[in-house]
Amino acid sequence: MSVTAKNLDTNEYFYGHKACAGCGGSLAVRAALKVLGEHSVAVLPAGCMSAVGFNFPQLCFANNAIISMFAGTASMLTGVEAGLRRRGITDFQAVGFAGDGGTADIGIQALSGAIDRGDNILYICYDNEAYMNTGIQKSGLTPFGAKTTTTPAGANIHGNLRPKKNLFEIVAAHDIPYAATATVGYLPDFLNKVEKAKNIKGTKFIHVIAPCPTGWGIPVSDTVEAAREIADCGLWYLAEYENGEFTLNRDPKEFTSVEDYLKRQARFKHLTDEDIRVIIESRDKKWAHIRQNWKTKE
Amino acid sequence: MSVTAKNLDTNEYFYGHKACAGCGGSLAVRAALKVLGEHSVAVLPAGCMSAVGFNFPQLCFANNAIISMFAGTASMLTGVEAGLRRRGITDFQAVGFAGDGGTADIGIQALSGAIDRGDNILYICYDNEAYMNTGIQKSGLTPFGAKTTTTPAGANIHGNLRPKKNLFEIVAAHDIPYAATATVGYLPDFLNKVEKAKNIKGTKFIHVIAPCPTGWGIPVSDTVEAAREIADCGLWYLAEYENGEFTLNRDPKEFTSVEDYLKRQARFKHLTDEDIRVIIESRDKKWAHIRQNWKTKE
Amino acid sequence: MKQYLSGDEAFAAGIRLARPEVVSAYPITPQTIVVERLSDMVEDGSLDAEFIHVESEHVMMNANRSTALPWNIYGDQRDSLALLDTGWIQAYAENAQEALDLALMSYYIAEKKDVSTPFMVNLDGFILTHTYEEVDVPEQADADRFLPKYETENCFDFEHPKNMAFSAGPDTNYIFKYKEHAALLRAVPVIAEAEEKFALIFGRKYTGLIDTYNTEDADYILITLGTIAGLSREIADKLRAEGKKVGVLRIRYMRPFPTVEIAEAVKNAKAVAVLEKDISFGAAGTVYTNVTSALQQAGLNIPAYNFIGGLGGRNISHADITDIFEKTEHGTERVNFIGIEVQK
Amino acid sequence: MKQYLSGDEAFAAGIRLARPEVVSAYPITPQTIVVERLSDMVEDGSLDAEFIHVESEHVMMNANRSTALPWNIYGDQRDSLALLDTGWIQAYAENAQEALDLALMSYYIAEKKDVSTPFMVNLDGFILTHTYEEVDVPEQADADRFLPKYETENCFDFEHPKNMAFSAGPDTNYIFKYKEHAALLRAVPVIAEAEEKFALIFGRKYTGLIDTYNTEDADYILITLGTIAGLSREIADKLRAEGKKVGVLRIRYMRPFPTVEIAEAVKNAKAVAVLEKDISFGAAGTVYTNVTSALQQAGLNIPAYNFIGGLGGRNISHADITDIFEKTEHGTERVNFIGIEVQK
Amino acid sequence: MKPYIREKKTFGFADVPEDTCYEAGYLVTVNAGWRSIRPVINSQKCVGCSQCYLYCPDGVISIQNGKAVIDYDFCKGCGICEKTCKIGAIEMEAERK
Amino acid sequence: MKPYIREKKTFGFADVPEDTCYEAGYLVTVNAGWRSIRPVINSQKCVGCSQCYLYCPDGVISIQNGKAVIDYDFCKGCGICEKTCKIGAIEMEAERK
Amino acid sequence: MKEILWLGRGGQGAFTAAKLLGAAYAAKSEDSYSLAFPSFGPERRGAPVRAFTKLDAKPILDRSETELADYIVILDETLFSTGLSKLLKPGGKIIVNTKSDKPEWVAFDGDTLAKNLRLPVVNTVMLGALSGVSDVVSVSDLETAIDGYLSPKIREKNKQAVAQAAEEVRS
Amino acid sequence: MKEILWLGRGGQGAFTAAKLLGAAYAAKSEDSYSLAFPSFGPERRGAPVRAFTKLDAKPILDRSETELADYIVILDETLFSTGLSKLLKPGGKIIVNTKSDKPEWVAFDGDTLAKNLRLPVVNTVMLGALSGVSDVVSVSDLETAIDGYLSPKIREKNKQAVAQAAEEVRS
Ligand SMILES: Cc1ncc(C[n+]2csc(CCOP(=O)(O)OP(=O)(O)O)c2C)c(N)n1
Ligand SMILES: Cc1ncc(C[n+]2csc(CCOP(=O)(O)OP(=O)(O)O)c2C)c(N)n1
Ligand code: SF4
Ligand code: SF4
Ligand code: SF4
Ligand code: SF4
Ligand code: SF4
Ligand code: SF4
Ligand SMILES: [Mg+2]
Ligand SMILES: [Mg+2]
Repeated sequence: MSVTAKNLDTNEYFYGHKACAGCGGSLAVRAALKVLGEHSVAVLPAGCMSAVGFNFPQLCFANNAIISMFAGTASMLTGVEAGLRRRGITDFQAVGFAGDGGTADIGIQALSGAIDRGDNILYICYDNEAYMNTGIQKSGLTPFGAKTTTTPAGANIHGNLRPKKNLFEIVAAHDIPYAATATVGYLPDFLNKVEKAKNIKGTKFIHVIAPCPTGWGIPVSDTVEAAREIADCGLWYLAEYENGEFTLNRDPKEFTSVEDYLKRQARFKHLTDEDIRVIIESRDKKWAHIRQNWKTKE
Repeated sequence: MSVTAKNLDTNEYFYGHKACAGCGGSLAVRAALKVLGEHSVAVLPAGCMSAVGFNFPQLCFANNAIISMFAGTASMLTGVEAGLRRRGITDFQAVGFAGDGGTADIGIQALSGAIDRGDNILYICYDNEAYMNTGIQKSGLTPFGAKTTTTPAGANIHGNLRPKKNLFEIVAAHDIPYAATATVGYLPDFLNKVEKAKNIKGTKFIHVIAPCPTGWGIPVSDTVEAAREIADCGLWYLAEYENGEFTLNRDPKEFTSVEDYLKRQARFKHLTDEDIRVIIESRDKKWAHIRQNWKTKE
Repeated sequence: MKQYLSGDEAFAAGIRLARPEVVSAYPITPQTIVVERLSDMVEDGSLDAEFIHVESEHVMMNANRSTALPWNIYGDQRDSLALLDTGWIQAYAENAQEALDLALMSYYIAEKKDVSTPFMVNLDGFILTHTYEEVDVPEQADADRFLPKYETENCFDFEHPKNMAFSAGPDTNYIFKYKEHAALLRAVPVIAEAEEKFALIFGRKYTGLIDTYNTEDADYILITLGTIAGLSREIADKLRAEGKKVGVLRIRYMRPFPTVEIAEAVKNAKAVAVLEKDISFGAAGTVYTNVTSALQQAGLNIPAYNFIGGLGGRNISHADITDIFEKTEHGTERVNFIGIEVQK
Repeated sequence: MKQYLSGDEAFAAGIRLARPEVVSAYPITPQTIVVERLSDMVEDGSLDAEFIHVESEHVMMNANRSTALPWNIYGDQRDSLALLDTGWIQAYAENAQEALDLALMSYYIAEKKDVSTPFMVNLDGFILTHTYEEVDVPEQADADRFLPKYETENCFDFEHPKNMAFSAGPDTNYIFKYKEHAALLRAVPVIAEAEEKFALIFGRKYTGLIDTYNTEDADYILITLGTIAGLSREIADKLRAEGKKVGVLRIRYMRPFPTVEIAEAVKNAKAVAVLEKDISFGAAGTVYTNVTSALQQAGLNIPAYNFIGGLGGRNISHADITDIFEKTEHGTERVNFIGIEVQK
Repeated sequence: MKPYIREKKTFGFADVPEDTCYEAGYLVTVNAGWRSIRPVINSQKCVGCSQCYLYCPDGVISIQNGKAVIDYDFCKGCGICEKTCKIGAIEMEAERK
Repeated sequence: MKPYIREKKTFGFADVPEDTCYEAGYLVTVNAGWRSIRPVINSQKCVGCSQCYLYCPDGVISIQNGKAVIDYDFCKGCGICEKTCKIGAIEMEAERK
Repeated sequence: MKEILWLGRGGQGAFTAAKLLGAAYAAKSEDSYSLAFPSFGPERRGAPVRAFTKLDAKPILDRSETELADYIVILDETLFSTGLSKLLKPGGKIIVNTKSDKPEWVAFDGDTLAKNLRLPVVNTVMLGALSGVSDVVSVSDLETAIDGYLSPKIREKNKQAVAQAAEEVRS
Repeated sequence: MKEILWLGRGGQGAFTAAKLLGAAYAAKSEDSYSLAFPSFGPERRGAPVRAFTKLDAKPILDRSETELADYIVILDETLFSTGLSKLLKPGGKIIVNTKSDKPEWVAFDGDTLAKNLRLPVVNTVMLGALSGVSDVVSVSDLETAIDGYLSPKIREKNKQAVAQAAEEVRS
């Protein structure tokens, strides 16, 4: 049975936190925990979600939860899983919630090691496309063109000059049992992927787009919309990797306007028509590759 | 013009080192430097090659060379490249020589970061399939079944239980400008890949099999043979990734015996027929995938 | 030119004036702003340098000007004091002006051939890094006059290739280590030289490894480091006004350590207090350990009390400092945690 | 049972007796052998534990017995001494037997509810880790009698879920830090308690934070730690035979630091020497700094000299130690590098 | 069950645990002060479709008796719920003292 | 150019550099003592095909006047060259004092 | 020493106001010193935040948070609470952005002025109001600070905001 | 104290011989102590290596490398050099695995015996030779040590090697 708003656990496991109003990351964490429930142990490295949720004595997780070293989300998950299993406990899921920086940059080694070991853990990367907790610096998942405080936009540098890292495919190349992409704009899709992952033994990875109104420069009420638009305009894709195969979950006939998506975010305000052309081209190249090589869900 | 034994630089750049007699890793480093020449800066992390080549006052590199932190080969390369470029020097190649442990485990994060930045560096992983410098411990590139000091073979544990990490494909998934596999058993192939990499701007990666007689349990005179056999029996493949495409360089009509390959190495002595069957199966699965998805060089 | 800057920004301004060639940056609060300002400068062209976005912290070794000076800025002083043994010069700034000036001077000192030792400038987290005040920012031309062009032979060279960062066995290793130690000690005269030249060009005078305030005739001397020295002097003034002979000694450099200088400055005191934002668990504060060791070496067995405060960014108040002077006069435990009395 | 083991192997044997539940291992010379032996034990079933092959070093926190005891083994002592401030209990073994015994006792001490502090056992690299000698390996039944079952509330719990490793602001942070410090200090009586129980069950007696040898009436006392203490005692015996009143004090624990114990033991000496394989560049050896601080706190201004030796694995010879006693009697520089005379 | 506001709000020496390990879901402050606008549910219109509940980042909406209900102690006033409610059953109003 | 044996072999206080930076390719010891067997080239047979030169891990073979020549100071006697020489121009002999 | 406490929500620019005030005061003469700093906490955008400005004729050595303020400036009426008066020195004033007059505060309708000037936030408006209510800083010093520290595009509007607010509040 | 210096090539088992000797001696009685350790260097398999055994009737506190040995045992003739005599105590002996007699050494043809016993290395053979030449350890103590520390499969052969070598060398 698939997970819906109606049959979801009504308990809240991430509550009273100090995230910005409208924070997409907190929505991702909250939603995933409603699927994983009280028998999950959450591991959070340095980043916004641990910063806003763990300020003693304001402790915002209702389930077991712990902060890990910034680089060590996956290795902490390994340790938690092994430790509890040794104590005879088996009906639980160790789940990590790490940001894009904590996953694609400083945490990728530990993640790679955990997949290599085949540890039975679920790793969720909430991607707000920059180091937000320290004030919006470029990460490996910051998209081309985005302005951050370390990729300023001006006469000499034009925002971030590097493309977003292919994290999903890098993880898949490890031949992981299950990997998926998602966005908080389409929560039922995300929730069902979390549910699916929960039931698979071995290492599981979900990469979920989670807009940050503060870092993206959008109104706090627009988080969910932006999270939908990024998939609708083709700058993100919903996919899974399982049994050695990629599946595209959603193949839009037509994309909505990339320009519209970009221009309503302050971080992209400076982009020229030429920049946008480059972005559209690389989107089209990506989708050509996807459509040629990946299965499409009927 | 392709590189051959005849037109190779006759200088030696890695000489007088204290590697074991017949060390495949030292052959890889020596050979690559004969292509890259005196205008290269070599960066070596902790591992056998730095341990045997840099014992003051016995300094065995004829070119500029430096030891990096174990985890930081790629970031040191980035620094070397940026630093020299700032000093107005451009006709050089910063080249890293890191072991399998230093690459697939502890160094993968820095490597991933360098590819992400697109730094103009060449990273060569000499793969002897274990942490050799510390005395043969399992790494992410230790193949299934191999006995190491941390994956003992006995009644309870049967050597290494995990498959070899797909390092080449993980690197390729970063959409790196150039990546290749090679073996010191077929040096002309390796040398020409180094030559090709040298002429490409951006991040380049070569994964070269370099048998370790000490760790593999073979006579010191058999290094080159073992390095040929691993490719001949299909447990290794010679391939390239360029412009977003994989190319298989060598598609043997028939494989030589996997069993023969394994059984002459002490690290595989304990394998049962069943183990060997599993290994052959996974080889065949891999090759099926390769033949279906990769181009084959005519 | 006067500017209204935070400690981080002042420090970044100092870095710019030193014209580093490669800037490599990984964000961590509360020093992130330094990195951000430097990337702004690279973007707007006011700093001509390579900007490298690293994916994690690294010890980077580049053969150029950026070598000498990674920086370090923390909320309390536990992190930097835990690094005392690593062979870095360690300076502690009291305010944004000093942060900027140390940034500039650190290049002079660290790059001096005799010294060639990495330099760490420490700014108290938030109360210095994030607090704005007026700072005199030197002109680039003056900075260039102050800072000689960096020359080193310890770099890659295609005419005369080098092997670097090699290992050395027991037969020579201890000589390398001794030379590292000796180079750090040689920083002492170089610091004096840098400060003299700095005063000549910029008019601001610094006082070497320590900075004393009314210590000459003081019976009770408070030894501390970083921003809290300011408030300490204010309280000391008040107590002087009440007839108490008290003084303040601010440690500016923890390495090379002012072993002789401190002993000389406090030799006539009746008791000293060491106030620090640090604790070496299971012993005492590290500054206290170093200071008392210096006193022992000088044969001074006057009572010395340790006050641990400001951990985790906790405020140290007027009353706290007054209390420290009080306790130092009348005697107390060896190691005291400010704000924790009950369980003694 | 007597076995011929190296320090690493003896230590691994001690770990096995403590029945850890998770072993996580990353190789680094010279401790690799510990990891290898433990994997052999897991393989052959003599150790029932999870063996995790990590891809890099991590600070791992598992909610079970493996928590308390990562280990640390180095060629000289610079690395461990640089970690003095990190809140770990630090013990230094003199020989393989003590390495094994400390492995076992460390679980007792670290897991004691009052203490709950990680424990680091330090073995001198190679000359202890790789040197074979006869060791008495306890029976498992005796080890079980010695070591209580580990109980803790600080673990995940699905009935009463926990949040762990959270952050704490200025208002409570310093209390956490104070409690960490206090827990380390509480290790002192627990160490005594562990040693008493150990002696009862295994017959081997240990002496707490320090181990003194002929110090009672000694004029000159050599203070040191680790394996070199053995040779020092041998030389001390020789000098005693020649009529010199000398003694040796071996520091067994650097944290909690024996501030009082050391001062008490040397209070009647005319001078002391501190011999260590460590240098805090730009100051002195860290053990020396800690020891002299302890003397200062006790009001002892007897001369104390620092001897730095064994850096990078260099040998410390008979002659070196004889020379140290000689120099301590007649006076020398405060900080001396063994084997480097010229450039003083 | 979810994290909830506790009685004990300030932590003195004795209250602070020995280790960084404490009861999950212990709250001492609300987030009501964050709002300058507040969402108001029009119960007449609300059909209990749960969309606002699903997408609220702070999880402060629940469906009670078929209608959406907001926990104003923790609502931050982001307005996502308003945009999510397709039938316009939520309106944002200025927060006033 | 390649690393070569230097005159100065022991390094006293003054010889040790201030930093870990030194002349590249500075050698003070040979590896001849490693051999218990040694490769011997049969110049009659050798056709100078360079295969042994290519595959020697220690790089101690060079082709001089069309024939392979071995630097016995650094040859470790691994025997790879013998196996590489397709025409059997290299033989391994026992190393004797 | 004069101490000003600023209350706003993250994003409303309270700290920028604190900084501009500090910069304006410090630039006045050789003998004017100031510090400006925010309160530090984990809360994010939207949360109530505080900022501080300290002004004095001699270097300010006490960097700790203000315990008793001369002025409390509140950028958003909903942040007012009666307990605030405990943070006020005798004779100190609370200046609130509000349309409603109350005995506890000096009311100033910053929202309306900001709206008229098309300013997205009220920080400089309330800074002007402070200048008008108090003698801590003059409008012209504030204008110089705005020239120095705000980006060219928004300088004029903000200078206007300061000037108009100072005048309005006095009338 | 008796000190034995072992010379071999990496892979020839010099250190194993050193260890077996140490273990055999230490097990003798309560009052027999020993240390065994290799020399530590970066060289790899094939390189000349040294190992040390120290034997005494009281605990051995000096862990440093032997400077003057009672016996030097050389597993491979090519490793002999005349300079070695400087490392020998007066009256000390050098025992060499060789077919050729020379005045500088006690010759023992370990290779042939090892070959006969189908042993891949000569370490235990030379250990037996040492036992035969000296009085540092008895054959039966060595046999006990072999039982304790070599794997069952190779015990018998190595015990034979020790015994035969001891006998041969004496004859
Ligand atoms: C080892 C280490 N380096 C740097 C930091 C500083 N730091 C804390 S959070 C953070 C950014 C996290 O970014 P991301 O993972 O994308 O999460 P987000 O803050 O965006 O939620 C950084 C750099 C740290 N805590 N630890
Ligand atoms: C940070 C760090 N951790 C561990 C080590 C210990 N270490 C040195 S070399 C090495 C093994 C290297 O293995 P690999 O990269 O495969 O190279 P190889 O030795 O096989 O040539 C290890 C674990 C180290 N030097 N630094
Ligand atoms: S800064 Fe962004 S990611 Fe962080 S709490 Fe605010 S909205 Fe969420
Ligand atoms: S152990 Fe292996 S990799 Fe290392 S030097 Fe010897 S042969 Fe080469
Ligand atoms: S989205 Fe609208 S209709 Fe649906 S439950 Fe919420 S308020 Fe009611
Ligand atoms: S305004 Fe935001 S926080 Fe409040 S109920 Fe709506 S979605 Fe939730
Ligand atoms: S391989 Fe044989 S034939 Fe060819 S060069 Fe070498 S020795 Fe001569
Ligand atoms: S034996 Fe080995 S080292 Fe010597 S020449 Fe032949 S290949 Fe080279
Ligand atoms: Mg992020
Ligand atoms: Mg390896």
